[in-house]
Amino acid sequence: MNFLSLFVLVPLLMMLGLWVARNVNQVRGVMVAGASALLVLAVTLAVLYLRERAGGATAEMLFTASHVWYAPLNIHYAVGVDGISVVMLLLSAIIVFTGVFASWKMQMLTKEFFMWFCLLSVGVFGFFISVDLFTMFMFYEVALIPMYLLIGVWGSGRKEYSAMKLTLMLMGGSAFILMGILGIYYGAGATTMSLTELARIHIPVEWQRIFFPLTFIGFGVLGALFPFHTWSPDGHASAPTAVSMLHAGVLMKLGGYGCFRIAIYLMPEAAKEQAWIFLILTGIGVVYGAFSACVQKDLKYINAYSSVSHCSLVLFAILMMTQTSSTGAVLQMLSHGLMTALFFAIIGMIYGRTHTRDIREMSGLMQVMPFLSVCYVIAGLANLGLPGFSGFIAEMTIFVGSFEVNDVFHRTLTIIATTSIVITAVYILRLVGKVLYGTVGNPAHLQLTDATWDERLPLIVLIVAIAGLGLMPWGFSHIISDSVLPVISQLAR
Amino acid sequence: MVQMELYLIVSTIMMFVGIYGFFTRRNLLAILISVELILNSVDINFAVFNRFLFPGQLEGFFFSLFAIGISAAETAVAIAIIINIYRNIRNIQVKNMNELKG
Amino acid sequence: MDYSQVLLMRSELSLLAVIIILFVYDLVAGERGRRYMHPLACVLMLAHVLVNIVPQADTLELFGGMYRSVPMISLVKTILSVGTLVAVMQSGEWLRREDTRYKQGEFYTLTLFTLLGMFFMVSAGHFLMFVIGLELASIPMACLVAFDKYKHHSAEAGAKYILSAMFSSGLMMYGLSFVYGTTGTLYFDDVAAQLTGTPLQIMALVFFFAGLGFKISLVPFHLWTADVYEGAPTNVTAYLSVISKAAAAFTLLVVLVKVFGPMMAAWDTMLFWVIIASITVANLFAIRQTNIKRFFAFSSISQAGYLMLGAMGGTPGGMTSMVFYALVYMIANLAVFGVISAIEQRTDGKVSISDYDGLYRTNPRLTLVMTLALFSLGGIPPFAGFFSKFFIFMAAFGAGFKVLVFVALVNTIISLYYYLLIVKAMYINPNEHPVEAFKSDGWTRVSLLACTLGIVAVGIISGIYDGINAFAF
Amino acid sequence: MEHTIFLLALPFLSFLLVGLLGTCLKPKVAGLVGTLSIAAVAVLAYVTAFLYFTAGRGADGAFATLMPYNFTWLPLTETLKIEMGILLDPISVMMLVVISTVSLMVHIYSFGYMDGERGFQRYYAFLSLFTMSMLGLVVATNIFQMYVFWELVGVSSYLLIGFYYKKPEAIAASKKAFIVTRFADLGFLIGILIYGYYAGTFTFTPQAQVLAAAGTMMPLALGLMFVGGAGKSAMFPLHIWLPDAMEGPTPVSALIHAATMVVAGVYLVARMFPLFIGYGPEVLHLTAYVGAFTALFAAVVACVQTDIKRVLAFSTISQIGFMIVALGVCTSADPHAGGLGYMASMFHLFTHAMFKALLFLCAGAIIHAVHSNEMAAMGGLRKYMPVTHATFLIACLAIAGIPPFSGFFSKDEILAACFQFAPWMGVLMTFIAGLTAFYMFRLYYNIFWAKPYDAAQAGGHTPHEAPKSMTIPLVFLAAVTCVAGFIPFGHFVSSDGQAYDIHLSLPVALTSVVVALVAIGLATWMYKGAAQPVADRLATTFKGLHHAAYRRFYIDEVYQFITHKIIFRCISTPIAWFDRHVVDGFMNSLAWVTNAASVRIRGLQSGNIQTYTMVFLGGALLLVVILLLF
Repeated sequence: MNFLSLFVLVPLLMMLGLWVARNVNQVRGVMVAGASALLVLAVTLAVLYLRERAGGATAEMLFTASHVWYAPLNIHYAVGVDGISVVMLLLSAIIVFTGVFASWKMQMLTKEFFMWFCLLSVGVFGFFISVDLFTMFMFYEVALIPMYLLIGVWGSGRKEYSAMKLTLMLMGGSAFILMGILGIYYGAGATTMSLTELARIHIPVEWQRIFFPLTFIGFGVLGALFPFHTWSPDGHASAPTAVSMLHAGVLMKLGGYGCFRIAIYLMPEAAKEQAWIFLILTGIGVVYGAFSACVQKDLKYINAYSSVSHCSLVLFAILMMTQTSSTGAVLQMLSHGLMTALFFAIIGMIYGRTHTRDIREMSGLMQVMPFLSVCYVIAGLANLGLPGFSGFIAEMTIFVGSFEVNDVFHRTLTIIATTSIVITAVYILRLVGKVLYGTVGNPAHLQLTDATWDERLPLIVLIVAIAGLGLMPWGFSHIISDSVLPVISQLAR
Repeated sequence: MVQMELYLIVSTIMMFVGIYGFFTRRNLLAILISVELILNSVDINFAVFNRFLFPGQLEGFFFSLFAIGISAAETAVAIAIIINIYRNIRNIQVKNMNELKG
Repeated sequence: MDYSQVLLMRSELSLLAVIIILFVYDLVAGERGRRYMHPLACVLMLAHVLVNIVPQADTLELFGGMYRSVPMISLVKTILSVGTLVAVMQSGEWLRREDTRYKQGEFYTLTLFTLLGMFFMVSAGHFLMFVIGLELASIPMACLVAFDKYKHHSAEAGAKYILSAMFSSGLMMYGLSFVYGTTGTLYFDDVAAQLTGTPLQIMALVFFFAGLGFKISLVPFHLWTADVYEGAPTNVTAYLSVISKAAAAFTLLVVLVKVFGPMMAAWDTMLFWVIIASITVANLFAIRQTNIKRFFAFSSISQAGYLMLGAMGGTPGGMTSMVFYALVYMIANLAVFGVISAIEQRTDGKVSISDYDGLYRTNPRLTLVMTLALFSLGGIPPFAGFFSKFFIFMAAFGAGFKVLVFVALVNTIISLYYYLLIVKAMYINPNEHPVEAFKSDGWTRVSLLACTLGIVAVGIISGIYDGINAFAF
Repeated sequence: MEHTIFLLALPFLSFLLVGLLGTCLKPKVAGLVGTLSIAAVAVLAYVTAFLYFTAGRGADGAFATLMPYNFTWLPLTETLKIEMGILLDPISVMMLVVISTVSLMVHIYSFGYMDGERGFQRYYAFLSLFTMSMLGLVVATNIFQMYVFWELVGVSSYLLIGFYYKKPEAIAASKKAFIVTRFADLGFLIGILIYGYYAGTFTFTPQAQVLAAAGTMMPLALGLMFVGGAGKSAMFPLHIWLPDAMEGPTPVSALIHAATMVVAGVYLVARMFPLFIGYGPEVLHLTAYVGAFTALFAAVVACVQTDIKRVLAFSTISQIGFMIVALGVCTSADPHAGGLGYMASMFHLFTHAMFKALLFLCAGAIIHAVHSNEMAAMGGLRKYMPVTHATFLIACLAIAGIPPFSGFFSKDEILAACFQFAPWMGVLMTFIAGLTAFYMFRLYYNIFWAKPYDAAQAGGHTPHEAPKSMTIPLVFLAAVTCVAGFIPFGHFVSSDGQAYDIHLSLPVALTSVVVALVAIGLATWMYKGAAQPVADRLATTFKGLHHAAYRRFYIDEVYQFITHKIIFRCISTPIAWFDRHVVDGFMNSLAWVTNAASVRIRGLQSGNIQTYTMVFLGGALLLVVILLLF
């Protein structure tokens, strides 16, 4: 048993632990223990990975293990990680860890909430450790379905509608993905489901032309590809805090990861042919999401549209297909994951106090909850790409990488995409100005209290992570760009 | 010697008379009778094919025999159920048999 | 011809033994003895399953080819027996009721006779055998559907079932008469050698297909399904929706491949349209249902459409996937109907979807079973349904039916939608008076536990699929 | 020079310490931590300057360019990488001195000015952050590092302008400042992207042949970079944020919006000067025109403003215009032949930083005393605030260009450079210099002379001299202003690195002094008395012009229109609507269609067994037809 499987086993054990837990404290105990274990595991993995690489390991995937699962169908339970998965696992572990604390005060059906939460984690971790198409797809879907109940039962607002919409749209996406996976499998001669092996097989270009768009759109739905992003605002707005965090923070990254790892890696010829279509869509998405965010009135909607913009940037960068832009895409996934989780955590905490997310009904929160407000400002600044935070390095890597493509079309799109950093500033500052600054508009808000320790902890962890990535990006950039290389060289074949 | 086609015409007519009856009768028993017509046309078909086309064997005849038996069994069960319906609602009109729908 | 050959029909014989024992026990046992009828039936069925748990490894051909058995067929019989065992286990509570207690013996014998009919049907090597098996499976089924004889719905459903069944078998036999007329034989192997695809044979194929399509309830031969499922006693519905369907589907596959193999292009086209129609129409109907049994009727029609994907192209992989799909579907659907039946018995016949509102608050475990079963039906990993759906899509895709797979996949979204409606009802919808907390009897609980284990494990443990695959032909 | 790392590390640590501990620290302690760290930085900066300039010139006659630190911060492509490091050359060392000096003065001054304010700790944390960023900006080893710190100074400016976060004006001003400069930075960023691609490096010294191959892209890149510089340095039409930025605490205005951050654009152009001269002289001249127009525009507006900080703000804009013009009129890298402007610009930057900081700090002291920014609330303050009065006057004389104060020397060099470039430019700039003298003395008289102070109007409050912590910086800066002009600046900084002797060009100097004196005289005549009949009459005669100038020529309204009407109403709102109703509506309509279809077809399941069998047979026959036909 490869130790990567622990990433899946730990959440499963957590579910078991929850099953036998008798009261809220035991539930919390299980969750904290498990989430910490995952965090430690992820850090250990990162360290081991770096050591292996430093020791000269050149294989594309490290720590690989493969067990035959469905022999007649060439399905294996195959795991392995490269730099991209390592950072994604790290991200997921951080978000799961912070998510646990963000839902510390969960009142209703605590145990069940965390059980579904753990199932979600199983899917997320499983997806990132898998290198077999089937296993990946399975974990992908495992990650999607708990969302329905998590939003539907524990959400707020139009939760049933949002939950259903989110689930169905994402499942629609996964139907496309399944189509794409089958296309890849049969197009490559129906001999293997392993990513690395498939990459060595040339899938006929006519097949690619059909199945590349299917796969890309399929993953794109989760990656907030315009115009398939509309689940995101409603879904995120209705979801409970920890779920928004995990969903926007990690799950949306599954989309970008899949686009990169499956769609482009395995079908490079079609990717090159059709990239322009999706580049236009993502280019629109980047600006469109940002503009939409400018006039939203609900804190979560603002962040959701902001996520649309940022996640579109991920796909945009992937489609630019240079090593630098792809590195930037992964950095952006990492960075957006952390930032948006931070945002959702804070919004959840504010909402828990004010019971409203309408920015017109709040003002001057800086006075009553300085800690949360300062965190919000930090998150906002990180979001608008301030140097010193992760957003900056990700965006800059993307822009520089995108600018490497020397033709008018790509250049124009790149410049259009860069404008998003200004629009981002507009909506972030508008929000900060309206909600946090000024005098307290609602007298009832004067009675509110600032964050408690269980709320401070996740925020601090996330901010440290964001700042750490933003201040010391070179290590991450190296890990990622080395791992991006196989895909890029695939494109050159 | 009567031509095989004539038998087939008869059986086909029986078949479609049965179908027509099934579609138009209002009474469950009448419908049952129509089904019997359908089944009997099948029997004729088998017998005729056997007799005219494959005179050396008995497969068709046997099939007819079994089919007759089966249709008898079916009719018996059907009548039992119809009687049950009659006991429940004192009526065996098809129009009263549409409580389950949608 | 040697009568010792009869002894080789292991599963049929053991089933017959069970039937006879139960029949005799029913005759001799008095009022008090009937109390042990249900345990006895369960134990005997279990014994039957255990006897047949290892599929017969050799190929049999008895009675001059009328009856034949290959390991796959033996395996299918075992699967059907297991399903029947579960269905029987779940029906204990219902049968102990005042109005059914005195005739529970009939239930067992009738049920098991239909099973026997299905055994003959799947083992048939000759159309006569096939027809007899089919009718043996249908006629007692009508009695079962009309089992609640003081309920008009039950009787109405029974009448609809038997009349539809007669019509469809009439049409089917009419088709078979053309097969006979054009080929001069009814032996599967000989027919296959003679088929040339003349218009008459195409008509025969369609009529034959319609007859089995009726049993599988494929659109447009499905209209009886919802009414009968709604009207029949829940346990019978469970049995009807899984065992009868699985047996018919498997038989259809075998006959299409073995007998109508030369006309593959024709039946692929036919299946193509029928599958699309089944999945789509059933999904559309299911969305608006308010009665949970009716709802699952449409769900089962849609599932039947997916099931038939495995027949596309008639590949061995397709057969494996189909059997696997049937197995998984059977487990999930039995779990669903187990829950429905348990609730119906405890609440005096609540079968409306809105009765399930807020069920989670009072009966979390039952809800969990239902949820897992629904997820499995909807094809959500890590539950078995995901695997079976994936494999069946894979098989159909591999056979070259990409568009069909795509349509089916798009439809999975709709099906997920209505499955989630039930989940939503149970978890989210508020309810002033939810079903009160209760504990079902041991047999039901064991059966539900078994189903849950099956839902969780059948996909993850690849051995089951591999085992089926080893026998595919 | 390894110690230079502390120039950045100390303020950063102080920021972290004060920022993280926040209110756990006593206000005084927080202030002390910040001030001491900046004092250390200042000492370090002087030591650095001393060591650097005494180390002697290299073989080529220029001071060596040192890079004590430079490491790869973020590798991008094979050739491009963002490095972080410290670059020491004459202008960066000069900037170190300027920034650390002004910053230290502001830190000290703020002890008095911000005394008792809520958020004292936050204030010092932000000041430290700003100082760190600004120092990082000037020592940047490559354009991208510059951009990084460029953004950081932007954000510290944002935070400090919005320091009084309960004041709606402050919030709006901070937002405006950030967004406008951010918009400009977009140009900067795109410029960097183009530069990076075509120069193959982000450093300031790309290979000449690579650049030559870039063709027209290099002027484009430089022009876009200037857009960024123009935003930061408040060049027309991106100047609108700076007057509003005065909502921040006055010491902040002195530090950020007068002395240091706003000259970052000038510094950027100076830093890229060799490239401008080499590959885009026409872009450089374009900057000169922009600078000249801005200088004129701002000077005119400054003449009619009544808020003293606004006057100073427009004065700052105007003076930065001077610096930009000085750079822009350069035609070669040789100070003796058309390259004088470079040195002049840097010199003016240096002197302006000192006297403008002084002006702002004085204004702070005044505001501290009268609790108002409006000239109307002042007048006759010279009796109450002698130190402030004296220092303010020195600064006014300096900015007006009266010898021997520092402004005279630097402005004179600029004018000389302008005359070298084109006579009309020289005339124009001389005229603006006169305007400067005029509005500065208008300000001076209105504050310290004019009507006697009316204590009753201010609620019985008598103004008094500021505390020591505030006056000491004033005196120090005034002293610097008095002597800075005699620094042989050309020996340290010049366009080709060679030592350059500043020699006054007599006609130019004379003209400018005369013009300044006339302007001062005019101002004295108009504004010295309690009643100002001339000024009032002028205001009524040229009502339209006066009003337009007072409203800053409606540029803000144009921006309002663009942001609110166009961006929010015409772009964002329709997009949001489109998203909800068209894109999302499409997805919802899919669901709606499915549902509607479901409702429609329900009737097919009629419950009638005969219908069922009809469908059954019909379906079968249809299949037969399909199979037979296809």
